[in-house]
Amino acid sequence: MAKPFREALKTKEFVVTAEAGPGKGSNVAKMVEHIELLKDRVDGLNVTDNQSAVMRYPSLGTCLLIKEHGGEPVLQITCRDRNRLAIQADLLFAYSRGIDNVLCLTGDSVDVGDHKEAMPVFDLDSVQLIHLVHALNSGKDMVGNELDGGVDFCIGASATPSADPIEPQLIKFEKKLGAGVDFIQTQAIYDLDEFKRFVEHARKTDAKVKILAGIVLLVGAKMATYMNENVPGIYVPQYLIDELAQAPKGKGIATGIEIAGRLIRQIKEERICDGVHIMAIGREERVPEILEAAGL
Amino acid sequence: MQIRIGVFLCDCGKSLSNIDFPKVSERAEKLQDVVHVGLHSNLCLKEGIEEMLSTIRDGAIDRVVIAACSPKLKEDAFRNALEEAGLNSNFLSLANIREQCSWAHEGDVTEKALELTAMAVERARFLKPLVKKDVPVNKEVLVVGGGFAGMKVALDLANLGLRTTLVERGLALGGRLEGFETNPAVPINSMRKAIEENRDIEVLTSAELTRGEGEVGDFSIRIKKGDEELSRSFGAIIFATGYRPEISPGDFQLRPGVNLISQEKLTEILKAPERLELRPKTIGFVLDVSDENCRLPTLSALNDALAVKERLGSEVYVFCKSLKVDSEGVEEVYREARDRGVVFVKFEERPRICSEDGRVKVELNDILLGDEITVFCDFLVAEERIMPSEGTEALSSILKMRIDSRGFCQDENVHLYPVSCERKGIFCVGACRGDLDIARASTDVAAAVLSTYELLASGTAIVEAERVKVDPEKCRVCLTCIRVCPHGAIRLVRVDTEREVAQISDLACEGCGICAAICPAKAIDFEGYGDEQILAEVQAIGESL
Amino acid sequence: MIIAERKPLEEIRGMIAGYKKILVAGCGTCVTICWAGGEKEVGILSSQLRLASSGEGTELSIVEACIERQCEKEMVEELRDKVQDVEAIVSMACGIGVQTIADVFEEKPVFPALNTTFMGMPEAEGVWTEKCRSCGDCMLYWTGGICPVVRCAKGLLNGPCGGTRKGGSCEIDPEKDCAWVLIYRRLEKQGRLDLMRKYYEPKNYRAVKRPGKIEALKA
Amino acid sequence: MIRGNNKIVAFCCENSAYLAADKAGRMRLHYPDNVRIIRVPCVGRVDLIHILKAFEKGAAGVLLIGCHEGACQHLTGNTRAKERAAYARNLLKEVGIDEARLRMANIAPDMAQQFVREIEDMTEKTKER
Repeated sequence: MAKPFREALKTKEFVVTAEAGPGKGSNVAKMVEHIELLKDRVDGLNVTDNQSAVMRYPSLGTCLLIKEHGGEPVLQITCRDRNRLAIQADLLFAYSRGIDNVLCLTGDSVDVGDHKEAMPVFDLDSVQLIHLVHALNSGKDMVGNELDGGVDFCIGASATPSADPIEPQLIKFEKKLGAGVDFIQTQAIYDLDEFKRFVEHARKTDAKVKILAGIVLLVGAKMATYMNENVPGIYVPQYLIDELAQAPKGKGIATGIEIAGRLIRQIKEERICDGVHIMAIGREERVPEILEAAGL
Repeated sequence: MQIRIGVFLCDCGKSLSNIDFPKVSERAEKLQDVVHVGLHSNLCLKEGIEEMLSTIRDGAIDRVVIAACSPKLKEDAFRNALEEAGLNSNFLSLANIREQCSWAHEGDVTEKALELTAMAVERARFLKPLVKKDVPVNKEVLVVGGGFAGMKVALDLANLGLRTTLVERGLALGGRLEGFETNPAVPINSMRKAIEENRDIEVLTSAELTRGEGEVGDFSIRIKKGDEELSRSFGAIIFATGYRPEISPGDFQLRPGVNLISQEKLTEILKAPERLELRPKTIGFVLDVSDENCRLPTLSALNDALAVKERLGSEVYVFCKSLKVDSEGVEEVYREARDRGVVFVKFEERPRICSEDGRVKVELNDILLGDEITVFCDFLVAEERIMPSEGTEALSSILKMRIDSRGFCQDENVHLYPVSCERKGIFCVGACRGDLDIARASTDVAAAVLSTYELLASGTAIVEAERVKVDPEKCRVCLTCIRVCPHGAIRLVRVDTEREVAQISDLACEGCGICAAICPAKAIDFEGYGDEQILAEVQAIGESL
Repeated sequence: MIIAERKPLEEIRGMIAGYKKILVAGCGTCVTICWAGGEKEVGILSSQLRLASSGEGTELSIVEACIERQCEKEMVEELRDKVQDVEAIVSMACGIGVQTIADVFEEKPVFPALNTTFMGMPEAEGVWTEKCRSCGDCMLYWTGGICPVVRCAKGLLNGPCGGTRKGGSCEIDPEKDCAWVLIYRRLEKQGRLDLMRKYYEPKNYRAVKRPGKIEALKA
Repeated sequence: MIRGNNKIVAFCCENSAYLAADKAGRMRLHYPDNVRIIRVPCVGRVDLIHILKAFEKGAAGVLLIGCHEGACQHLTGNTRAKERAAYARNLLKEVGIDEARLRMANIAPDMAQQFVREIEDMTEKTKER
């Protein structure tokens, strides 16, 4: 049985979480396989919420699965698909079933997903969502009505250290810190110097917040170039692309695992931040190799 | 009132034998509102016109359809004739049955001639009178830029009795030619003196345009001079804002430095050669690297080469590709330079230039020798690229005129050559419209002065009032026409205390009809090419007669 | 101003199928200005309808008209004579005009020829962009005069999402600016960035009771 | 039912195409006589409704002929006409008329042969209608 995530944040020197992306459909066999593989090797399994605005098995349902299999779930919740009523109701349900870590996100636009004609809700934004969870934590709903049975969530938020321009992002980030969060999980980072500057900035606003660096597994030079061109807020430096390009055919992913391991090791050795969050998008089965490469 | 249309057919001296004129005549009589059909042989001749006029008068005809040769030939003459007959000159509709019918097809074209005539008749039914009108124009002229061209414009206009205001943003008049080696020398000093003495020229230095409204004959301009902002009105504006030279180090492998110098720097050296530590033994000029048609750089390089020979006694090489000497007097300068021993080396491929032992090494394939040669120069004078003056873009947007793809005034459009721009009453002279030398700038000045004089000298201009007209009732003030008018001829005008509507300046309008085609409220009518007139022609097509 | 766009001809023809005599009515205000339903567009649609039905050999006669504003009952009355002679009305107005005509001429079927898209302004000749979503709770005073509700694709109130693209364009369309980057730049220029640092509560979506109704105080 | 009349309506800019047509006549470059030229001051004057009405009237084809790009006396007239023709082709497609029956061409005043070719091309294209 995994140690509670919030416990790990407080006590462990280096926290590791991994992302679990639910699939499309009611067959959860593969998901369960991943949960079993990872639940004892990481401090939390972080479940995406209709990631990239593509309709999938729900985050909440997956978190329950993780619970059932003895893992420690982190519930991602976005503002895209639910209004303030639904979000509060979902949070009450989650807590009642032992899910008490929540990562508050804005959510990708429906325009990038597979239901482009859907109504984008965005009744709240991520900062308001953090305030909402605090309200629930205090025993009241967001309009001030008493709750019969309160909640106590460990609250997380996201950040984009490589955004360009960075200034508007930092202002929003400071608002998240101001609202009060226990941990920060960043977008994928590759340039550690830039990341260090970001951490320094964050510490100025909130010295205690735990920062988990986002590590996305690169599977080849093509993916890296694609992300640079198409995924906002991600920047893979050219030397990493070159390194991936030089890998023998079919070995790109091995190089990617090596790069991820190296990054994690450096973050840990230099104590740049408090841990990492590994996103092996669609290749969750390779996470143990990354951990090995990182010496964890 | 009943319209009375007279149709005049002309068989061009009985030469249009593939048209059965009696048949055309017979069937044209049946067309709506036609009261007379006449067959003539030489309508364009004096007798023909007189015959037509008496028919018009006798038959109380009030719309005239002439089926004859191309309107491009005799339209004006026919319109004048109509006026003579006391008819409005717009009551004319022409059918081109010669160039575009009889001559254009093989075999009998009676049916087509008939249809063309019917189209013209149908169109005639919708013609409305156009009134010619005098509109006052402001006789004062604004000249922007106090360099050679601007000063010359001001002086020439003043000599013709037109008052000018000469605005220069620098501290004094003179511009770039000051200190420039020219042959023959330009008398900048005496021009400046003449301007100072001329009471018809107002000089505003350290001044810039800040706003521009209105159209030809009535431009309202704000000029900022120091802390003051002056409001003035002008009938025409002449741009003479000159150019700015630029060396592009990218054109060479070297950065500009001691050895690669600008023409400006050379001028400085030539002014005080005694300051040089060492007399340069060899000086090279490189031309035609960025632009083969560079005229100003060529002219100044030739003049400079001569000056170097004279004052420094150095060996001089000119590396060039085509050497443009087509401007007035340049050929002579070139010959003189050759006579004095300047060596011209022609290349096809751009020379390779590098620094070696403190000198500039120029390696190139001499196309006359057909061989590689290497020349070491103490100085290499870099070709300058002629660029629009700083602020040209801002200035042109103030006056709502376009600039070309390189940023010079005046669009690259053949109809505007040499000095017009798309806005009537604004002219561009000299280097503000490209790489122009002094001789060409002088030609520009003459052209602009003449056009300005024609436009403003009488103080009035004759226009056809409201040929293109916005119906104030129908105008929805969407500003579309204002945005699309290529001539900047439309503006918002207050029609009563509450409403503003678009209004077309009769004087600035060039009659293209783009506004009429695009108006979403169909509020713009274009007499002669109005919707109902064009559609009348379309309607008549294919009607069996 | 209300911006609209004409529906595809096929859809309009589907609505009027079976009617032999119709009125195509334009509106002389917003939709004229946005090139969607003015006198010119009435002419184009009518001509297209005639061409299409003659191509099929069906009978269709069209009466064309354009009035000042279709959203005013009194002005719509001007169409009464023409309406009497037709079986159906195609309105080239915004949704408001279509409904006004439908209310005034209850006995006749009224079909919309336009899709009413948004409230906006002309960006350039023939280009309109959305600027206001009539939320009833204007917040432009603290966003530097740039509306995040409509110009941010997600309508976020507390700053940009993580989807801002390199250089400051929007996640969903690299051609569009991120509203929050624009707001940041403007407030920075004005030295008022503190406004952006403030926390803004969730929006009151009941600022206007829907359907909206306003009764102005009588003077 | 609109009856076809097999005519080609050519809206000709009086600064170029109209002059080219005159020149073709002077050169006796014989071309099909089904063309009806409508003189316009600039091809940018031609409105969508003019094009549509020509088809309503039963025209086999419509030509817009203006000056070469970059040589329009009114700067944007010919490029606007080009865009308009493209738009009009969509309108025609919507009503089931072959888009090829509308064409925009650019010619210079002395290009009589080119003018004739445009007419012949369009006549050919619309023949088997």
